[in-house]
This record gives sequence, C-alpha cells and structure tokens, in this order.
Amino acid sequence: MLAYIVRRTFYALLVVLGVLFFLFVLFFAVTSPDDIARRAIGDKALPQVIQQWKHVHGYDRPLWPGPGHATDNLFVEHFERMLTFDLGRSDADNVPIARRIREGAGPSLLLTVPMFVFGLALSILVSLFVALFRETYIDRAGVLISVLLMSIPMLLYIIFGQFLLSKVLRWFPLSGFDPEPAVVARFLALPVVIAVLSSLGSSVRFYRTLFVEEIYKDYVRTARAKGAGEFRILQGHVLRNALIPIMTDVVMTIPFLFTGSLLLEAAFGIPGLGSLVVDAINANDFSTLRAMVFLGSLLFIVGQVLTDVSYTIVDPRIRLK
Amino acid sequence: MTAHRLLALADGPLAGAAFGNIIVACLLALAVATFWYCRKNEIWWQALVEVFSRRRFSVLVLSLYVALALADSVSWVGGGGGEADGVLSHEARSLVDRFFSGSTEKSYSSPLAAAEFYDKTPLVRSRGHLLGTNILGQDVLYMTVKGARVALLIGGLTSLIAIPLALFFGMVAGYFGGRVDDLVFFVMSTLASMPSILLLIALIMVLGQSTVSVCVALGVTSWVSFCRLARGETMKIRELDYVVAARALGVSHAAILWRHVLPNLLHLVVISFVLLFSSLVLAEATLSWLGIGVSGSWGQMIAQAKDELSRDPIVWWNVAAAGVAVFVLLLAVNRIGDALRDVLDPRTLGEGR
Amino acid sequence: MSALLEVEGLTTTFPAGSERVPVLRDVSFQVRAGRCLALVGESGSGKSMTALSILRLVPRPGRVEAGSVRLDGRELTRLSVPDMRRVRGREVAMIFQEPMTSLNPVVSVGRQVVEAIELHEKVSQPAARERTLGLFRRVGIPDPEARFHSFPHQLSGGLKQRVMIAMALSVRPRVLLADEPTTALDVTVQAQILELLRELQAESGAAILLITHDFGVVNQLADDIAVMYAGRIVETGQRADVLRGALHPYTQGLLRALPGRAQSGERLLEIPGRMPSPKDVPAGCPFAPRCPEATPACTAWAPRFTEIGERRVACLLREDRGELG
Amino acid sequence: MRKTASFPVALLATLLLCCLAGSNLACSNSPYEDADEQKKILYRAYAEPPKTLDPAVAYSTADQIIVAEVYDTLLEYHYFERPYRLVPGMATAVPSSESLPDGRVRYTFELRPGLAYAKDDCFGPGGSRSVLASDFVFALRRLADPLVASPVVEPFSHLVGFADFGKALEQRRSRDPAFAQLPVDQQYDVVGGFEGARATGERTVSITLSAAYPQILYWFAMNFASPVPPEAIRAYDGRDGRPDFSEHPVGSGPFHLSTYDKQSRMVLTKNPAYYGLQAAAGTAPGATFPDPDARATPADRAAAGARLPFLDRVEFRLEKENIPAFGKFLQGYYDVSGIARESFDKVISERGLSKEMQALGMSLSKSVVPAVYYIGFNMDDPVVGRKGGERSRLLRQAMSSSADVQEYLRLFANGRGILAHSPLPPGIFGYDEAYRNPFRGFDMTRAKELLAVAGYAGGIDPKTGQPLRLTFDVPDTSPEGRLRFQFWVNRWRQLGIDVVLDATNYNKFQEKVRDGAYQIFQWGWVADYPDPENFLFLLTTRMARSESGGPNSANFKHPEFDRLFSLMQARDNDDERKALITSMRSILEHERPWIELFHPEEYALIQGWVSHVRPPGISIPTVKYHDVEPKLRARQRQAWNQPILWPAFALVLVLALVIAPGIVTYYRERQ
Repeated sequence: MLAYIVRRTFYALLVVLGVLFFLFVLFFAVTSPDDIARRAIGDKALPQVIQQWKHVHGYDRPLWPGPGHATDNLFVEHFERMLTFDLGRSDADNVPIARRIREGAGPSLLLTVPMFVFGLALSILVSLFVALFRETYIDRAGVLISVLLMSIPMLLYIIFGQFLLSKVLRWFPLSGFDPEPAVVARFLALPVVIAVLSSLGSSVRFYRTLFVEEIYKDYVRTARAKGAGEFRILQGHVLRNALIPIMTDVVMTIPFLFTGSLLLEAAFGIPGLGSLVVDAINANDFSTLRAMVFLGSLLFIVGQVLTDVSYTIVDPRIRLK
Repeated sequence: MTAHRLLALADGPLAGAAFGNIIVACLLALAVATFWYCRKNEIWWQALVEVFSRRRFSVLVLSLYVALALADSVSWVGGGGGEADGVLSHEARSLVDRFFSGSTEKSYSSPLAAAEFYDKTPLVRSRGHLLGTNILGQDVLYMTVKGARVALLIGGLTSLIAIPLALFFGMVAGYFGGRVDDLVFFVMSTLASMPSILLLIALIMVLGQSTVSVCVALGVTSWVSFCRLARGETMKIRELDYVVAARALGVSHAAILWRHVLPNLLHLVVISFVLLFSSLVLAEATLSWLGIGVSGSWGQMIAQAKDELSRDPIVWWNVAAAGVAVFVLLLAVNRIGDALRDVLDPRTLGEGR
Repeated sequence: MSALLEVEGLTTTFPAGSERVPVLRDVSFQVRAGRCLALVGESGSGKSMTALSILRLVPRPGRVEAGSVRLDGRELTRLSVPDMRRVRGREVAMIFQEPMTSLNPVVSVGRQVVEAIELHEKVSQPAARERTLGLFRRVGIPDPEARFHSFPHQLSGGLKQRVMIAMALSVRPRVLLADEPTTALDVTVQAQILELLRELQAESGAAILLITHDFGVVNQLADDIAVMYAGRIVETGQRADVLRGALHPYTQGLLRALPGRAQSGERLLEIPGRMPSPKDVPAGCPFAPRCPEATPACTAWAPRFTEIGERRVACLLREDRGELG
Repeated sequence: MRKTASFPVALLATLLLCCLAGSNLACSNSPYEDADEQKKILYRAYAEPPKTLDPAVAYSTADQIIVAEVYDTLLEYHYFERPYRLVPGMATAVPSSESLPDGRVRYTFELRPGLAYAKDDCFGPGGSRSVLASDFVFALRRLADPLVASPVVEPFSHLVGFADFGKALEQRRSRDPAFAQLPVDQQYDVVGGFEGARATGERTVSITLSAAYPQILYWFAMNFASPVPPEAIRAYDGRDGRPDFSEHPVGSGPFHLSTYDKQSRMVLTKNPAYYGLQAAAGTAPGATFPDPDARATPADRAAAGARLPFLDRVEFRLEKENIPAFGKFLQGYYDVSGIARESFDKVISERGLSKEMQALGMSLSKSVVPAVYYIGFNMDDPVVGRKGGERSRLLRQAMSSSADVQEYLRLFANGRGILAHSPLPPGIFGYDEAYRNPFRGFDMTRAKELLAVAGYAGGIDPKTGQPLRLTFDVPDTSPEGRLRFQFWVNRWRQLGIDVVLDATNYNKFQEKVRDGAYQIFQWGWVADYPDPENFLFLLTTRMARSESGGPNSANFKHPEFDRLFSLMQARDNDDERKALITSMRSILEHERPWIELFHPEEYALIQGWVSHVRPPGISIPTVKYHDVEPKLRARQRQAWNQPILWPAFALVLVLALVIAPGIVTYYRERQ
C-alpha cells in the first residue's frame, strides 16, 4: 500500500514537471518575454520603461539554459518559482498572484461547494428515482429530459435564469456578491440553482446507467430472493456498488471546486477564481493565467492520486496488500 | 511566431471561402468513405440501419443541418445581386448568401413585422423576416442558418485534428507498449491534468484568435480521453489469438495495426466522434461568452444577444433563434449518439463524460 | 399427505415485438415437505424461470401470466408485495447458480448473511452475527470468524456457494429452491455441497426444488423428477421410476446422452437438433421436430398429460398406452 | 447495513432542509444588509477595479473615483459653473502667475489653516497630523521619481529642475546601493529636490516653471499634486504582509477608504478630520455647498452654504456588466446610474425622461462629456498616409464623408452623443457651434465622387484591378465590439473599398501600433482638463507615436500645425487664441488624419431620494456634494421589489401531478 502511494506520488511529481515544461513552452517560448512586458505596461509606456519593467520582473534574461547562464535563465527560474509556489505578480496590475488567488478562493468555494453538494445529492436522488421506476414512462421521460437538459449550453441557462428568476420574478439579486453571512446566501442561490440544473442532465444520465446496470446484476436478484424490498436493494446494494464509479467521477471534480466556475462567476459578478481567469483573459494577463493553469493542474494531479488511493480503500476488490 | 503566421494565413484571405470549403470537402469525403465502408461491411450496415430506424427524426434533423452547412459551403464569385449587401466583386458568396441576398435592414425588426422595431420605418423587405433582424439589420434566420456551417466546422475540423492524433498515439502506445507507451502515457497524463477550459483559454490567447486556432486548441484539449480509450482497446486486441498469430507469422507491425487493430477500433471512433461533437459545440459557446470564440457561431450570437433580453421592449428572437438552433442540433446528435452506443458498443464506453 | 409447494398451470410470458411469448406454459408440479424434486432439462428449457416465477422474481418486462403457486395452501401469486417479500427468504429461499456473481462484491459475506436474518427477524446485531457464525460452521466454512469479514472475491467458489447456502438457510425456510447449485463448481466440491444439502434437508425437513441438467446430481439428491422441455413439463415421476424407464422420448434422449450410461462400445448419444426458442415453439408437440419417434399427428396436436401410476407424461405416443394401462 | 439504510431519505431530508433554510436566507433580492437601510449611505456601482490608489499614478476613472475623494487638492472646479472655473480648495486662493527674469514663471500657494490627514496608523496608532507645505513638495518630487512611474511626467516637467532631479536620483541609486536603501523622502532630501517646487514656510508652497504654461493650474486641481505624507510611503511598502501605498491611501480629503476589497466592494467613510468639518473652515469654497445657479433645484437652494460632505458613507459595488447594474438601479439598489443602451427606450422618450420613470420619482441629468471619439489613419502608412499625397488625402476625405455617425449613435448609443466636426468638444474654449466640417456630414454621393477623383473609382485600385484593400485594426474582440466596428466597415464597403475588420485582442493591437503595422484605428480621448491644448496636442509631431511613443497614434506630423500649437498653448483664452485654433482646425479639416466621430453625451439617472447630483464632465470629486434621504429610499425599495412567488408553487404542483400517476401505477403493477 505504502509502496503504491509512493510510486503513484512519484509519477504525479513527474507529471507536474511535464505540466511546467508545457507551460514554459506555451508562455515563454511561443510568447516572448517582450510581448509580456509590452502587454503589462500598456501603450503609454516608453521603450525604456518597458526595458525597466522587464529588468524589474527578471524577464530580460536568456530563455533557455546555455553556457555562462546554466541557472540564471527563465527556464530554470520558471520551474524554481512555480515549484516553490512563488507565483509572481500579475502582469496586469502588479498584484501578487498568490494573494489574488487566496482572495478569490473564498468566493469560489462558497459558490462551488454548495453547487457540488447539491448537484451531487440531487442527481443521485433523481437518478435513483428514475432507476427505481425503470422501464416505466418515468424512466423514459427521465432519460429524455436528461438529454434535453444536457443539450442546452450553460449560456442559455444563465441568460434565462437571470432573466426569469431575477428580473421578472425578483426572487434573487440580479448579480453581485458579499461575503457577509447575513446576505451571502442571496447572491449564491441563483448561480447554484443554475449550475445544479445545467449539470443535472449529464449526471442523471450517467448515474442512471450505472444504477440500472447494477440492478440487473445477479447479486441484486439474490437480495430480492432474500426478501429485501426494492428500496433497500437500491440503497443497500445498488447505490453501494454504483458509488465506486460515481466516486471516481466526483473525486476528480473536487480539485476544480477551487478553480471556480468561469461563466457563472463572470455572469453573476462573483469575485472568485473564475472571475480572476476571465479578468486575465480580458487584460491579457499571462502570468495570472499561467499560475491558474498550474494551480488547476496541481489540484487535478493531487485529486488523481487521491482517487487512485481512495479506490483501493473503497473497492474491496482492488484492495492492495 | 511561425505558428502565428500560419494561423493568420488560414484565417486571413483563405478563411472566407476557400479554406472552409476545403475543410467541408474533407469532411464530406470522410463521410462518404465511412458510408461506403459501412455499405460493404454487413455488421456496420446493420448497425447503421438499426440506428436509423431508432432515431429517424434525429437523423432527419441532423441531415437538415448538414444540408444547410453544405449549402453555405458551396460558394463562388460573381453572379450579381450582392451590391445591396455591401459585398465586393471579388468575394465568394455561398448558396445561402445568395438566397438571403438583399435582406439587410437598418436595425432591429421583430419576426414577421413590417416595420422597424424602434423607429417604425418600413422595412426593405415589406413582408418582414421570419425570425426578425438583429441590431445591424441582418436577417436572423440567415445568421442562424450560417451558424450551422460554423458548428459543423468546429466539430468536424476539431475531430479531424483530434481523432487521427488520438488514434495514432493510442494505437502505437497500446500496441508496442514499453517505452513508447510510457512516453505517450506521460504526455497524455500531462495534458489531461491541465483543466481543459483553462488550457483552452491559454492556447487561444497564445495562438491568437481565429477559427483555426480555436479548433486547434479544442483539438489539443480533447484528444486525450479518446487516446486513452484507443490505447486500452489496442492492448486488449493485441492479445487476441489471431493478432498474436499474425505477429508470430512475421506480419509487419504496420500491417497488423492497419488490418487488425484499426477495424476493431472503428466503432469507438464513431461513437467518440459523436460524443465529442456535442461537447465541442458546447465548449465553443463557453469560449464565445468569454469573447474568444469563433465568429459567426451560435455561441457568439447568444453572447451578442444576451443583453437584448434586458431591452425594453424585449428583443428575444436573436437569442431564441441561436439557442433553439444549437439545442436542436445537440439534441439530435446526443440522441443519435445514445443509439449508436447502444447498437455498437453497450459496454466499453460507459458514458462519454 | 398434501404437498407443501403446489404449482399449477404456471405460465410466464415475455414480450417479443407486439405480442407476449410464453417462456413457461402450463407448468404444474408438487413438492412435499422433506422431499426433493429435481427439475431437469436442457438449458433454456425454463427451469430457472420456474423458480423465479415461484418467487415472483421474473425480471421485467417478463411477467407471470396465469397459474397458481400455493405454499401450504396459501396462494403466493395473489399476495401483496410486502407479504410476498416476507415469504421470500423466510419461507421460500433460493440458492443461485453462479456463486461468483450472486454475492454483492462490496459487502462482506458475513454482513450479507446477517442482512438475510435481519430482514425477517428482529434480532440484535450480535445475535445475528452469532447465528451467522453458527451457520458458517454448519455449512462447513473453516475459520468462520475470519471469513465473516471476507469479501466474496476473497473466497473460493465452493466457499461462496456455502455462504449462499448459509444465507438461504439462515431463517430456516420451508422450501429451498436450488438453481444448479453445483454447476459452477469442480467435481470434488460438487460432491461436498450435495452432501451438505442432503444433510441439511434431513435435519430441517425442508422441501427442495432442485434445478439441474445433471443426472448425477439428481441421483444423489432427488426423490422425484420433473423433466422440462421448451417451457413445459413433459414428464414427472419418482426418481427410480423415471431413471429406470423414461416414458417421454425427450427424457429417454437425455438419459441416453448421459456419459455414465454409455455402454462399452455404444457411442455417446446426443439429441439431434436444438431446442426451439420460446418465440418459435412449433404447434403440436414442441419436441416433435427432434423426436425420433414422431408421427405426423405429433406436429398437429399438442399432447395432454397421461397418468401412468404416479407418473405423468405428455406424449401422444404414450396416450394410447395410458388408455391401455 | 442498517446504518446506510436511510441514506437516500437522509439525503432528501437534508436537501429539503437546506432549501428551506436557504430560501429563508435568500428570500430577498436586496444585495445589502438590512441593518444599513436607514443610514446616510450612497450606493454606487463601478465597472472596473482601480489599478492603483497612489495619487501620483492614478490616472484612470476607475482609480479616480476613490483617489479624488480621499486626496484633497489645492484647487478645485466650481461645482456648478460652466465653462469650468477654478476655485480654491486647500489653498486660500487661486494664485496668479508671477513672471520672473529669464522667462520663468512662479505661482505661490498659501495653505488654509486646520488642514489634517485622516487618522492612520502610519502616524502612530490612531494618529493624525497637519498637512504641511513640505508634503506637497514631497508629492511633486515623487512625480519626478522614475521608480514611481507617474504617467504625468510630461506636464510637470515644466517645473524647474524636475527632469534633472529624476535623472540625478536614478544615477545616485545605481551608483550607491546604501543610498538606494534609504527611505525615499530622505533620498529626495539628499539629492536636494528641485528648484521648481519649494516649501517656503510651513504653509507656503512655491512653484516655479521654466516657461509660461498656464495649464499647470489645472494639474493642481488633480490628484497628482495632492499632498502625500512621507510616513505613509515609509509604512506601506507592500513587504512582510504590509499593504502597499497603492492600495492604502492616506489623504486629507472628505472621505477615507475604510474597506478596499476591490474585486467586489469599496467603502468610503466620512473623514472627521476633513477641514470642511472643522470650525476654522467657515465658508471655504471647496468645503461648502456653493450658491445655487439657474439650474438649481429647491434642494440645492436649501443646501447653499452647508458644510460638506453630507454623506456618512459611500458604498461602491463592482458591476462588470452594465445590464445587471442598471437592473439593480431600477430596483432601487443603486442611487445614480448611467442608462444601459438596452433599456434606453423605456427610460427616455423624446430626449427627456419617460413618464414611467418620472412616476418613480427619478430625474435625468444630461451633459456632453469633454471627450472625442475618432477614427485615425496611420499617416506613416503608404496607402492612407502622407506618402500617398493628394490621392490618399482624397481617400481619407471620402472615407470621412461616408462615416454615418448619426446612425451609429442611434444604433449603439441611443443617440447619446453629438457629431464631432473638430477634435474640440463643446464647453472647451475654441469650440464653435456654428462650424461645419465639409467632410463630416454623411454624404455617400460626395464620398463616391471624392473616391473617383482620388483614382479609386468604385473603390477599385487601378494597380490591381481589385477593390482597394484596407485594414481596420480594432483592439476589441468582444462580440458586441465586433458589431460596432462592423458598422463603419459596412459603410466603406458600400463605397466599394474592401475594408477588412481585424479584431485582435488588446496586446496584439498594441504590438501592431508599436510596429506601425496598422492603417486605420478607432480611439477616444477624454480631457484631463478643460483646455483646447489638451485635445490639439494629440496631433503634434512631438507626441507622434512613431517619434516618441506618444499618444499621436495617427503619426500626424505637420510643421505649420506644430507652429500654431506652440503659439496657442501658452496664451490665455483671448481672440488671438481663438484665431490660432481656427487655423489649426482648417489644417485638420483638409488633411483628415482623423475622422472625428462624436462627443459622447452622458445621461445620468438619479433616484428621487438623491439630491445635488450634477454631471461632472471632467473627473473631479463630486460625492461630497451629494445627499440622500434614506427613509424614502427604504420605502421605495420595498414597493419595487415584491417577489412573485406563485410560479414556484405552480412548479411544485406540476411536478407532483406529473410524477404521482407514475408512482401509483408502478405500485399497482407490482401488487
């Protein structure tokens, strides 16, 4: 078990290095530091100011390691800094990126955690319900509705949700965010509803398939022959078995709770990490984008390791010695 | 920087007509080839017939979209009638362009209205427009129809990039194993571990914004999952008796891959293609909202129209037209995808999520 | 003495296209307490479906169309769902063919047996556990404490089948439906399991409906035999009678195909042809196309049951004999 | 197994409970805490978070909405009077120029007594101190410091020794590492400051210019010359968890910044140390509500002579999208708002407020922004620029004649804006209402004729036989942006010219502009101060992008224009100056480096409970003049925001009706 975790972690580290290399190629080799510098200061800056900026930010050094600058180059520095979580400063407004991420993580989590919890709970409930009534019109309608729901782009959910629920019916604030506990739920309610609804289709379809697949397995028949009721079978046997693939799916999404939701945050003005990315796009802030991609990958890789390890705990069939 | 130039070229003079036509021609050729292959292969033919009989309506809808996209892809220069639209003499116009020629108004008009929406002046087209016009007075039906080509281009071009890539690396890695497999798997893990939407954004920002670079970025982010699948299947196929026998007999690797492995992966290719397609169109819509999508796409129409719902009186036809168009297409594709999966392969794929 | 389990006219159908096709047609038999009836036939003849129909566990969209199943005079087909649930496991238990897949892979085997007990009796957790351990001991599982926490994949096939038996016997059912309990096991284990079943039956006096296609198993366990073909019972009788002199040509064919019966120099015989699928069972005698003795009449009229002593057979050819006898 | 027995039930129960609890918490659409309802708080939206709050650097509107309230200035603009007039702020009087030998000019500012900074920990815990003349000098020295990177070095370099001081600092720093470690105020003292800014007493600041530059006074009405306490620079260095000075302002203005969470919310709170609230201030013009003018409302009249500010707090909320922001305004959650294009027709009818809005008690304020939007030609370009000579000039004139501004404004700005005939907007000296630029009326026939004379008849380039191909480079890739720019392109295409819209993102655009690889672009300029010089300098050779990287992106280089400019610049607003401006205007009319598009008009909607709001035009602090009536506001908000709840019940009912029969049949079948 320990050996497996060590091996898995080592590989994960290798992948982190791979990601860093890819990012370097993307953000330094394809886009030159000159571009970054010009982007950062804007059109009012004089050439010497650009030079100065490049100097201050250390972009005026060689790109790749070479004779005479084996360590003093951007390539080595990129790895060094990223691996020590020195994410640097934003190209757009010079704010330390780490601080921006710390600030943004809170609102993002406030949005994504309820979104995730409600989404998961509701989709499991609905799919259990649909599976319980399999091969009736409820099941057929459920599948059809799921496909309908997943054929609608998120944009439309947002547009219509905002229009109908906020503007016409005045249930929720139109947009905005305030971390004050007294009011925070108001702002999050609508985005959470929209997110849950928009992800419901694909989740229900996926989970229903898993459940139905399990229902037709022999052990379910055994349980029936024992005298277990339909409900008990669903939750004691089917859910238990189907939870393993569901968990894989779920654990992989947990890291992304931190990266927030781009569209929702942008549309509802929630100052989370999703907004950070959207701002970075609009401001051509490459250093922030770079940091966010790195952070996202890191979380994903950690999530992957966790999934693999938790798999061995949850599924007795692959419990390792 | 050469990448920039290349993409710029593709999006520049060529983009309007020739480049798109080439892509569409490629896709069409591929579709015909697939059809021909199925025709000759009884199992495939039966599967196709089965899918068709189960999803007659969806297939019909999809065919309509494809037909519209094709009509918009056949374009040529000249033929007159374009002056009213401000089209220049050397610009190619498609069948669709010609059909809707002279339909531009000054600004908004609501569906089938005879006068402009705001200042109530009479329209150029006195019988009005079926779906109204947008802020620049363009016929919304026209814009919506043109979106079909863009959607199919996004799905098709990206698949053309992603699927061969995935198939090649998946097959090679699964078949040869060892170092090759390690390397491919490592690259896959690396790419897969970057959150796809962030990677997409990063790629588009670095490559610059154009139809081709959006497709390239989508391709880069979407090939991995299929590659993983192809690799796994190849590993299984490699152990099949007749493949082992063929190897023992000294048949070349290329021949084995081509004759034994590839045909056995084809059903995965077809299903992945369909599943990929809808996710690509959805991804493009997201990108459009962020302002880095493909021009002329439904996603962009929706993004442009999102504020119109707040107009008073409300302008709904733009967002409704694009929304319905994208919804119906995705619905048809998803339904066909479901049927295809049921028919071709109920097991290995699980759900394409 | 009246029978404990009486099945009469049981007909189960599945939809095929627009109509419903019977997979069981007019199945009738009786099992008395303390006796073991073997339901014999080729695979696909409807043996397992009979057991599932008795428990009302026919997978959807199949359903029991007609007939009655009486347990000690109580009509099971008309029980409410909750009442039926109380019958399952409690009064009629079932052992399945595939011990590999019939146990829940993610629940420990001990808990699965405990669940069977808890479903029917109000017992404390420790008591249920104790009983389970006792059952494990009884069915010959070595080191029951350790096995209690094992997961199915950690046990051998024989052990799993013993767990299944323990589960089936956990609340002392009066009828045990054993669906090919030994098919998936190797020969030595088969013998042990059969021995165990015989002991347990002797102890509890339960009625057993043994479903098998293996006359070896029949020989070891059964008191009576019912032969099924294409969803119908074609012959019933006491074991010895049937084995000694089968009346139905199908039974005769089955017995001839038995390896043990093959005399030196005599070729191992197989019944030519295949059993028809429920969809295209021919009119007249379903066995007629494969029957070596078939007459034109066989394809025209469906045979009725002929009683010959305590035996019954459904064959036109024997109808005369019945009249004669 | 018994423990998991009720898992789905528990799940369902939790979900329902959470929904109930959530709906209880989320039952209001008010974005504010209910406790604040009765306070004198002004609610405003901002579209873009400030980049910096350092008064030496803050230049954008986004920065100035905070900086201008927190940092007080020596001079201010009169709140009502137009054309703009400077009045004393922290200074006791607006100084007049004093000519010195060798062409130098001196201004002497006398500080008002009782000026103090808002309480801040940089003065010791909870401390404060008086504003000293040396703080002004320190602030001016910071402008010269290259490390501060102030964007307004150019106008302040009129101060004697300003540029040399910066150079000296830089040299000393690179030579002497120990020096570079000193606090900046000490560094400035060691180098010795510069002659142009000297504190000649505790309350006297003397400014010396190397040559006449009357516009310098306007700069003293902006935040760049606001006093900065050196303590604050020392304390807020952004290291070891301390905030940076650019995010922790320390000023003497009417408000101080109490919350700065710029990605969502900023709060200004009344500064008790503000001199306007001190007894000594009396009727200081900058801290007293001015006498009413002709447009004054009864509320304005009642407020005349009152001490400023009225408000206890100003809440700013980030609203990146203007649709929801305007929606919230209509719900009563913002007090002042622009008008979203989408809602214009509901709000405005016949250039006045609609009946509906009037009924809600709102009022409308209109003003022309001192700004100009234009399409520029790159005059260095061989096709559209000066190298093409007469042919290119005619082409520019033709394209200018075909730009249909009225239609553009109607489509994209609801007609909010006036057609620009020259760079100068109304309200700026030199603006001539009667002037009609012959190439700025929309006239396609004229444009086609001009094009034909140029040699591009029907838009066909004789060299290639194909339509002339030009590129319109725009920095906006947003879907809406595309629509706007496409509008101009469509008009030119009607001339037969093949204009390609090249929408790149901002940095690629910058790259193109830098490389000179652009032909046509669109840009806007908002005045820093109300003087024609601030517009016309955009077309001088000295400011050309290709020469100095300046804001003259058209690279217009015209010696006669430059000569006239230098004459015009230093003059007071007299007839001679007007004549100079007219000559410059005719050069532009003929040469057409720009297609002047329009001067935007700003419409502000004001809720009935807000008083004294006037459009500022130039970005100057105005919040101190505003006042609100919280009681009225609370009443209105409640009336406007009754939620419509029946659809929720209907939905639940429909769901139940759809699902129930299924459940019933299911169980019946199972029996």
